[in-house]
Amino acid sequence: MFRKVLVANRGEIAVRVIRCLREMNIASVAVYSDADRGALHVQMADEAVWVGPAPSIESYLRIECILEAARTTGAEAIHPGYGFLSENAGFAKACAEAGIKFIGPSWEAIEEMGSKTAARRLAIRANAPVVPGTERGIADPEEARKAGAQIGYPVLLKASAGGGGKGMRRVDTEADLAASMRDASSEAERAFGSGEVYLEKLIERPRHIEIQVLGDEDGHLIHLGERECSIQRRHQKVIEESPSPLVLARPELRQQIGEAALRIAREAKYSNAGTLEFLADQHGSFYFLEMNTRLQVEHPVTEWVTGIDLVRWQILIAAGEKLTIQQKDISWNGSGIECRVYAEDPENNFFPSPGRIVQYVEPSGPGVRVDGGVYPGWTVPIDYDPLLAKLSVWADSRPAAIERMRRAVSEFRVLGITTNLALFGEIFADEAFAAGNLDTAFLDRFMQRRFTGAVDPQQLAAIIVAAAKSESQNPQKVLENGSVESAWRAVRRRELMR
Amino acid sequence: MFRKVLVANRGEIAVRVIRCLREMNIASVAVYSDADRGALHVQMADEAVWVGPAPSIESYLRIECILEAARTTGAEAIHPGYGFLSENAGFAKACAEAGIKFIGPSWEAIEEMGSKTAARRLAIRANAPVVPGTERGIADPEEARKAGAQIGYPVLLKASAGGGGKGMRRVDTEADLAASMRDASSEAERAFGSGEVYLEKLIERPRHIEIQVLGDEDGHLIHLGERECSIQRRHQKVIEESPSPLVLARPELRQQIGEAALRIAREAKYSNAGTLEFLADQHGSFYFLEMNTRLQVEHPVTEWVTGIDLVRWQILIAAGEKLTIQQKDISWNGSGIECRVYAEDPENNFFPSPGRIVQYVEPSGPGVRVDGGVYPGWTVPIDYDPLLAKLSVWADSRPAAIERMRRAVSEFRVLGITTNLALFGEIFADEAFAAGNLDTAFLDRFMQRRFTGAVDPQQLAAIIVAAAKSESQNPQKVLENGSVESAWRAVRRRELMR
Amino acid sequence: MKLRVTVDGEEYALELRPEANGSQYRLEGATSLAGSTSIFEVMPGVFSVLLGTRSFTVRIASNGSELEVWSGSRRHWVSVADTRDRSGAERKPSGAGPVQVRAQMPGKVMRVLVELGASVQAGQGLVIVEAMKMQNEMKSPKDGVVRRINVKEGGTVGAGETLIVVE
Amino acid sequence: MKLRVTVDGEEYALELRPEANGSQYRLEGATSLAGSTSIFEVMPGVFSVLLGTRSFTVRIASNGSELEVWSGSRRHWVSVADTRDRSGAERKPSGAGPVQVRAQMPGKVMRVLVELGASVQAGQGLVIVEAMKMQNEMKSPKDGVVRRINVKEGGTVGAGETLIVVE
Repeated sequence: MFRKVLVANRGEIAVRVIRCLREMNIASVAVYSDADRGALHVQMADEAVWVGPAPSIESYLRIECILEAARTTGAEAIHPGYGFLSENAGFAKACAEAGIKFIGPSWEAIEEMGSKTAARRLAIRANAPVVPGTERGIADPEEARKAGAQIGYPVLLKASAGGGGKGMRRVDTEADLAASMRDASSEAERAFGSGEVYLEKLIERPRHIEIQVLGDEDGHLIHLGERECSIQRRHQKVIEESPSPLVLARPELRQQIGEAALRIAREAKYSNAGTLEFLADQHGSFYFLEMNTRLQVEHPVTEWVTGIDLVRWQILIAAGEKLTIQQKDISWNGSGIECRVYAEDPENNFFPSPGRIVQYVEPSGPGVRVDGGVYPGWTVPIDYDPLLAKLSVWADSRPAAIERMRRAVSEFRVLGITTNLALFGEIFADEAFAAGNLDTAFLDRFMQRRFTGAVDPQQLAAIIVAAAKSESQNPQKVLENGSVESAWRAVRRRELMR
Repeated sequence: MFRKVLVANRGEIAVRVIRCLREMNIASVAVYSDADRGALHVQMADEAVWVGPAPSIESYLRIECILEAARTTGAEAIHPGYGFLSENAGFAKACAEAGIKFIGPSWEAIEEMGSKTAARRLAIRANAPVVPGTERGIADPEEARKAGAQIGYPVLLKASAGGGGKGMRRVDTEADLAASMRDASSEAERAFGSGEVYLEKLIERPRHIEIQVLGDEDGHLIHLGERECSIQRRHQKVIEESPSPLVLARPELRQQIGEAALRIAREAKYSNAGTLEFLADQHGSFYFLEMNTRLQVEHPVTEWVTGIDLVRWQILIAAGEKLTIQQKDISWNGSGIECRVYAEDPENNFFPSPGRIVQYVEPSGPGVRVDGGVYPGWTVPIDYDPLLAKLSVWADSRPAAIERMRRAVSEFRVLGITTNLALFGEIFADEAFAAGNLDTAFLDRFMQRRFTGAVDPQQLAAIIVAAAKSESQNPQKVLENGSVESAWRAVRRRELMR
Repeated sequence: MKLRVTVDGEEYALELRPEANGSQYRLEGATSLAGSTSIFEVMPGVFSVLLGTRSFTVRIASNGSELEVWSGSRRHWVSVADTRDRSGAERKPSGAGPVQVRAQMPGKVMRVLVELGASVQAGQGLVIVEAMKMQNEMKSPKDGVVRRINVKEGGTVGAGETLIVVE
Repeated sequence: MKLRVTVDGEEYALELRPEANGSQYRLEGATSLAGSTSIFEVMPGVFSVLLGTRSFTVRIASNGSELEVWSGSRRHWVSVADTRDRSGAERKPSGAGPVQVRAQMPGKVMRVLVELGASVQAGQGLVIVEAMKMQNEMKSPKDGVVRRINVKEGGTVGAGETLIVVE
């Protein structure tokens, strides 16, 4: 087993991996940028190495600095977390060349699955369903018309080079095809420098369902069931759960999607932890989308329902141990749900809200887990992802898990910066969410329809008397420029001016 | 189902019950004394009623005040937690008479099991093993000699009226019996006003093993396996776990003790949650000791390994629901361990350390649960039990759970008051604890033998530079009386004197 | 103690009278209520409020001239004024005079879209601020002239900091 | 910065020299070490210390005249003095003069066992303090006479408060 492992990441995922290393009695090495000297992962690791200025391109993404940190401290392996260098085949290769074990799949698997088109071809070879569409870019409207007729409308035009919705157009009838193709292509040209587009079947009200796989380096691969991640904003997941409500309604789906995922992973000669993302329609048809060749943010919900520690297995497998769990040993128990607590303001288009955390109290109690990366007094830097913590719960049924989540969200106290916790309070009280009728546009619709009714008069009175008490302690003063500040702040200002 | 429930307790157990009520969408009513206006349970409940001054005899123990609080707020049931009124048959009876449901067994069962001698007779009727001994007080040395010969040495003399070790004597040979009986009797006379003593077989290196039972009001009773609670100080549990290491070594014991426990509970017509305490010797012989007719402090370890929410079932059963779980549905998965985080100083004979909590950060992450009753800024009152929080973990094996506990303990940050967390850090790193060779004197021996080796020179250097930094921010001044205080404190003092 | 408290634009008159174990309160406005209350600051900015027996937790952060108040899962904007001093209430921001355009969140100034002295229209973009890979365009609140630019491209700004003054 | 630091009775000489990204430190005493260090107060009383690459968390509470310092699972008693000022070091508590008997923990005074002016012996019980149902007998640190009694039965005391002075 490794004696020392470097964690090439920051925030909650670095803390998650360091916690696991501590439980395995493996020394941990953190890396940090100028913005992160006081970060939680630096405090929790056994060692910490500075790797550069705040911008990640100058620190967490600098392959040579990370490898140098590993060499300096004598780390034998590197856990990349997610994001940053985790899906960078060049980094995985550089680790191998430096004689440092990369905790993840082979760099060849990362490279192959990193190309959407290569991954799609591989899935077709593995006899897994993919979204029907043209395998490659289409040259002219005539070719598009033929393909559209074959796939069936509605279809989606997508940029070959792209992502994030740029160069994407929904086309409902053949009549609209040529004009939409012109628009999509020129948008793609501007955004990515290439106007190439392709056609894909449009899945109506799609659900995002993914399969966790785990395999050792001798080719023994198992799947740990699905997670549904249909609650998204800006194409980013905010709530994930296992089992998927779709699987609860159609239990045979788990095995069907799981086996398709395993076929793909085997074809890719995949080892370590990985996730195969699928789109499913409301009738249970599913299509392979892409593979994430790393630990997933939402891995805790799978850990809750299977009882398996994914990070521990990642490390064991990278150290050459055999995966001793067989597929038949896996059972799924109860329901796990996670929500991502972001420093952002849902009332202001989810705009990030970094800054100093004045008060911070995590919920706990039965069935509650928090994977956090912050602490009271910490200033969330403006340079990185706004994820503060992942709150996850388990209960013996989905309705009980939702109630538990509502309870836990109400206990989570973050002061000083704005978070999306209040929005979670609303979602977990929502009937449509409880009914499990999810799709990837759920949250957009929710933001439109949510109704914040009248405030309970007593709650209003509580707000008023508390505000009065607060202001009587710190009475405000009107300043010369017409703005207002509290008296104590004015006093402090005067003291500073002496 | 109840619409509103009053929680007749404080601290972590009140918080635990309020969390459960919130998850069940039942309104919660807290009660509080003068010392607890700012307590966490008051903040978390939907309503809160003042019940008297700080001393519990004038507040939490006043039956009429508690019932009045329930009537005022319209609570339909009362959850007593543990301690305080939880095993007071008179209170349970008063609730029944007031038409308020007491969440627990019948007052008759509380009364019968509340008497150690009656409980022992009941256990004998139920054909459960009890510690061999005289059924009642012994009148003279001759009777004692006969009994001693029958039971076999070593024996234990115990006060009939007593507890807490007062009036207790170990007797190794018949020759010592008469003198020891005189001593024990006069000590009992002084302590309890009655000199009556009885004889019991002395179990060498006894282990404390208890069985959780759960039954509905129609007589359907199941057991949820054992907890081992052998790690004690001053006859109070500090670490509990399930499975017991003894059961891990002898798996047949769980069913044997579990069935003995069920026979006793059935004989007592017991309903709701209860715990039957046994002593076991190192060979697996076990003897019924007493029954706790309430929720146990250490219930989380059973919840971890069985996945069953005991508090939820307590409430469902009290509301008249049937226990839908059968004995065969219960399975035990992995290992759960709990430690009780007390405000006390292990270096000073475990003397309590109440006071203001300046910093408080609970551990979390995979497999970690904290049932806490405090928050940063809270002043732990001098009037009640020093239990701050219960830290519990789960992992798939006992060794992994111990490692996880070590990790979680190292993350738990309490500043401002002294706690026993550091001691837990040592115990969970101890080889004898890991080997599972436990008995109720384990901790006393541990306190004798623990060796705090030399400090790592780098850690020492870290301490020194941090202290230097801290003091350079707040330089100390030598006062006229020869003592030293930091400059900022001196400044504040001068300001107060103006 | 008599105060005027404005919550999300609604004004209330509050009277608080201390008593042995808390206070009596009387609230008049869109909602009128009275009763006993106990207010306890459990940590800086966090208040445990009992109204009769009902228990509420209210979190208060000062945010510029108003209080940002959270209770339950809702945010409210609250201001408090002594009834003897009505000066604060009259100083509502109006269309006339200089208006400060402030950063809503901390971030890095990516682009300044206007120059000093330029005429701008309401809704016109003035500055682009980036935080955590997201960009936010700060817009002019009214038609006017750029009187002051406090930031430069590449610099960082704090929440509430004045970026530009439009008059 | 040059300081004398005493840890659990052992004295060390510490030199700290600020540098661009932290400090250089030199430690002499029972243990001698030198290298680079970075000290960051992550929250009041909690310090993240890097020594070279090694990361330590040190928690510091002031407790009377000494610092109570926690690192790992161990508690240490630390005092810091400027090397230019040796006065503090000479003032070790000695057998002569008045000695203050302080409460180790907050609690309630259950019994005062001595009277003003009484002669007491070292180890004799002076006051019984109770907290959380446990009683603690505060003993006289030396032979002497009770010069002052600051408490009365039924009253409460805070940690570190002087209960009695024996001279």
